[in-house]
Amino acid sequence: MSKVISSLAEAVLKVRDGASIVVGGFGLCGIPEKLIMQLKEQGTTDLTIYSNNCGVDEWGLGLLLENKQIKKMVASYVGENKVFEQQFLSGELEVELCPQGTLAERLRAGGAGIPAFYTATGVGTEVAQGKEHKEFNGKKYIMEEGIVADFAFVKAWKADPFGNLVFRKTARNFNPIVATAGKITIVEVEELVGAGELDPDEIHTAGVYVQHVYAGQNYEKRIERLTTSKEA
Amino acid sequence: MSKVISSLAEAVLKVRDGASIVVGGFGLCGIPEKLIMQLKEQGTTDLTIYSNNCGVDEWGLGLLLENKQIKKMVASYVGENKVFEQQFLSGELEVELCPQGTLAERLRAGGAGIPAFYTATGVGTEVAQGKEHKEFNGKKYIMEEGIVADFAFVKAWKADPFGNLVFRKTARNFNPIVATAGKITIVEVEELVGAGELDPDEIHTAGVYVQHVYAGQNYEKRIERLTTSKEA
Amino acid sequence: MSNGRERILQRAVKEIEDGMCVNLGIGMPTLIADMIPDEVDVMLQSENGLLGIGNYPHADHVDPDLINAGKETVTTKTGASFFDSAESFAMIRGGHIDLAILGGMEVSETGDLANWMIPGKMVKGMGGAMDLVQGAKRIVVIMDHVNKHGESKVKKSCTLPLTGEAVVHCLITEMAVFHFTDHGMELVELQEGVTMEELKVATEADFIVKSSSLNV
Amino acid sequence: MSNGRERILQRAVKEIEDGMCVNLGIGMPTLIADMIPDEVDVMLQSENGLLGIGNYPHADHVDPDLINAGKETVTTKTGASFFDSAESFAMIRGGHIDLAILGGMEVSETGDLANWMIPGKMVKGMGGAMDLVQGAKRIVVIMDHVNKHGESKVKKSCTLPLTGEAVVHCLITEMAVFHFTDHGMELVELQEGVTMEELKVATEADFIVKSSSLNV
Repeated sequence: MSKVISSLAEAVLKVRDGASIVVGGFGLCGIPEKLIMQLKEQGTTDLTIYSNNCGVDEWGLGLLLENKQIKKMVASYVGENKVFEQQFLSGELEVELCPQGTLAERLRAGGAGIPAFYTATGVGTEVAQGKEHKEFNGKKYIMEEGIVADFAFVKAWKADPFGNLVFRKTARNFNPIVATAGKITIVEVEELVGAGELDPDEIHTAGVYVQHVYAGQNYEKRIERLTTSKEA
Repeated sequence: MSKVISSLAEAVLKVRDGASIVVGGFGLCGIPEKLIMQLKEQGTTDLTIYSNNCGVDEWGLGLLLENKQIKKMVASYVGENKVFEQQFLSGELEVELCPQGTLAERLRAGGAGIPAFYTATGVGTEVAQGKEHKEFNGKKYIMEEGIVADFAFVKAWKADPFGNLVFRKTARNFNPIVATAGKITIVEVEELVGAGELDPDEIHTAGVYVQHVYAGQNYEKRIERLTTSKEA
Repeated sequence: MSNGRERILQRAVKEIEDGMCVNLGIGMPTLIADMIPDEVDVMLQSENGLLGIGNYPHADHVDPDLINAGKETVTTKTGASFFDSAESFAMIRGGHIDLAILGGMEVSETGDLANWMIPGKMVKGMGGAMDLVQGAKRIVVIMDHVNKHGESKVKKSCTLPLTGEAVVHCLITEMAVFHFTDHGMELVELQEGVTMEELKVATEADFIVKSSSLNV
Repeated sequence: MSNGRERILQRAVKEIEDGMCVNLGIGMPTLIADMIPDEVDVMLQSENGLLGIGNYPHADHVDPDLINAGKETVTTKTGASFFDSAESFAMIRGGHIDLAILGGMEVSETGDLANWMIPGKMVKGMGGAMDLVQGAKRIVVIMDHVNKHGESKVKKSCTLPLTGEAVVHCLITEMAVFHFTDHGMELVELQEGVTMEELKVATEADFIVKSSSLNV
């Protein structure tokens, strides 16, 4: 019952033109860098991507932008990318901006079988336009819908052969909820451990959500804003 | 900034007649036994309790039933308790049965600022009566509302002085979501550890949800259905 | 165990395939766990927050913090994980559990299930049953074909309060196995020694017989 | 740092009380972290999944897996915890964060905030700002009182697209501090050396002055 695959090529081959993909990561932290590169190599186009950000020029999801593989991007913040700006202004790229908490909750809802929920986030703003409004206890809320995509691309720190996952520090971010929101969830990890090596109490994502696990090597983990202090 | 209290009396004293309390535990597993006993001793009445079960005769929430402290019970399964049956049939006790997953999600929603969500659970059953129905992708759903209570009673395994919590095995159950759904959350634990002793990646509940932490002693942890096997 | 019950369980265990995540309901379905062949590798889910239920513990290894949804003490198998109740039902309601096998009081020919409440009797509650029938990918119900008065529990429409509407995919009784399709309720197997005549007498519901699929 | 900016930050840090959980927005608010006195013990939240942000790391201890919401490398302080983004915003949207200090482009006299988008310029996105203004218990906005053309950013009503409607509790500029109450926008402090006349000229919004609460 092992979910381990020795190459990403076969798993990513299932992603066809026009597919939707939810992608983990925040900025460049905890992004599935090998999966993105494999998808770039494969050249699949007309993709709809749900991810908090869209990488930077020449790294992360920016690679797919540059390669003109993305048709529509749903994200909360996309300010780090010149290619993005060009494609957006030229109308090549469709963009849906979604508040970060709403995006996170929509992914969690999709994975949990909840078609829609109410939130105060966005009330009275452009985000609320065309959305159903409802009052609870005298306060206004809008309805937001769950997200389920064809595929989920996830980066974890460790996995076992059952697909149980452990994340590391803030590289966790969107990854655990993204893992629940894909019909097929492909996970890349830094370390593959043996069956029984993860304490059942410390597992962040249960293997039930995961279809394929791949052990990547030589992670680049680029840093967007290196900020240091002279004090220790 | 330590949240540790040396006795439960003062914290539980804030619970007044008519208060609502969300209580962790599944059956008798992972119930806040010290908090329940303190509340029994205090004798507070007219309580509305949200908990998956209502204990058994003479243990857990059954103690509060016996003492006639509970006015209304919201639970998914209450089949283990004769006192419950008597009070329910006599009309002394108001009961709202809620599917287990809906109860869990309502608690999570309440803690997460979500006033309501849609679920397929209960559609076409008594549970759906009087609830708003809505279709998504051709499937029927009903609207369920989030729960926020005056107090949350939680049992964890370990806590640090910041109120960060770690749970053990299936004693986790409703406890982490209950912790988010109380305006004042009081936690009892088996082991209090020093600041910095919990790995930030292994914490199940962040201290932000917790107001008071108490280290209990001599946990009884009664077993409802002792089931053993001769094979090892 | 009665002969009929044994027959139901033996048939039900065949629904479990290698690699599945399965939720077994409280009561009779829980007994299936011990019957799963060693070569069929499955993860059993317990809605109180465990994926990967193991055997019952040896008396020396009982842990009050480790129970199943029936509140019985259990163990974990290799690869198990614990999670909270919201996550457990996210898993169930989000369609991530391949199969749930549940007990039934009545099943209707349209796949309605009643299994939680008998009017006039003390209500115990639906627990996680209403969530499971809506969430798991496949719902198999196992129950006796008739009640103790000899009345059919396989009904035209349920008389007891429902657990879910049109949710059953497969019904297994000591007499037969039915699938619920867009065309209606379909007989797919007669249990050994049961005749079509006997089945028709014992079944209130209308059902289709596709002889091609039936090993009579 | 300009004198005005310094004044804003010095005043903003006073909003932070011992024991609070606080979210500091990207940009100017992030600078407040370093100004919190040692005796004020707070937990800083970062919406990418960290409660308990520490100092910036020494160059030898940079960890690409440990960043704040501004994507800067950081460290953790004792008592920190990590969680996923849904949990992070459950914390924010569920009202569990005591205080959020955010930058602003415009604030209206009814407490509307615009801080994410300038029409005609490239849209970058709202990130977590719309969630924070609706979720945190108290919203403090810090911004320059006027823009580079000398026009008031404290408006009768916002001209830029809103981040939230009637969400601001407190506005701190280099000229003054305002609270937003049921009675309207109330001046509670003039910054040192600013006269009421100067403030009125620089402020498009109507505001109330309760002399009793004002240290002029």
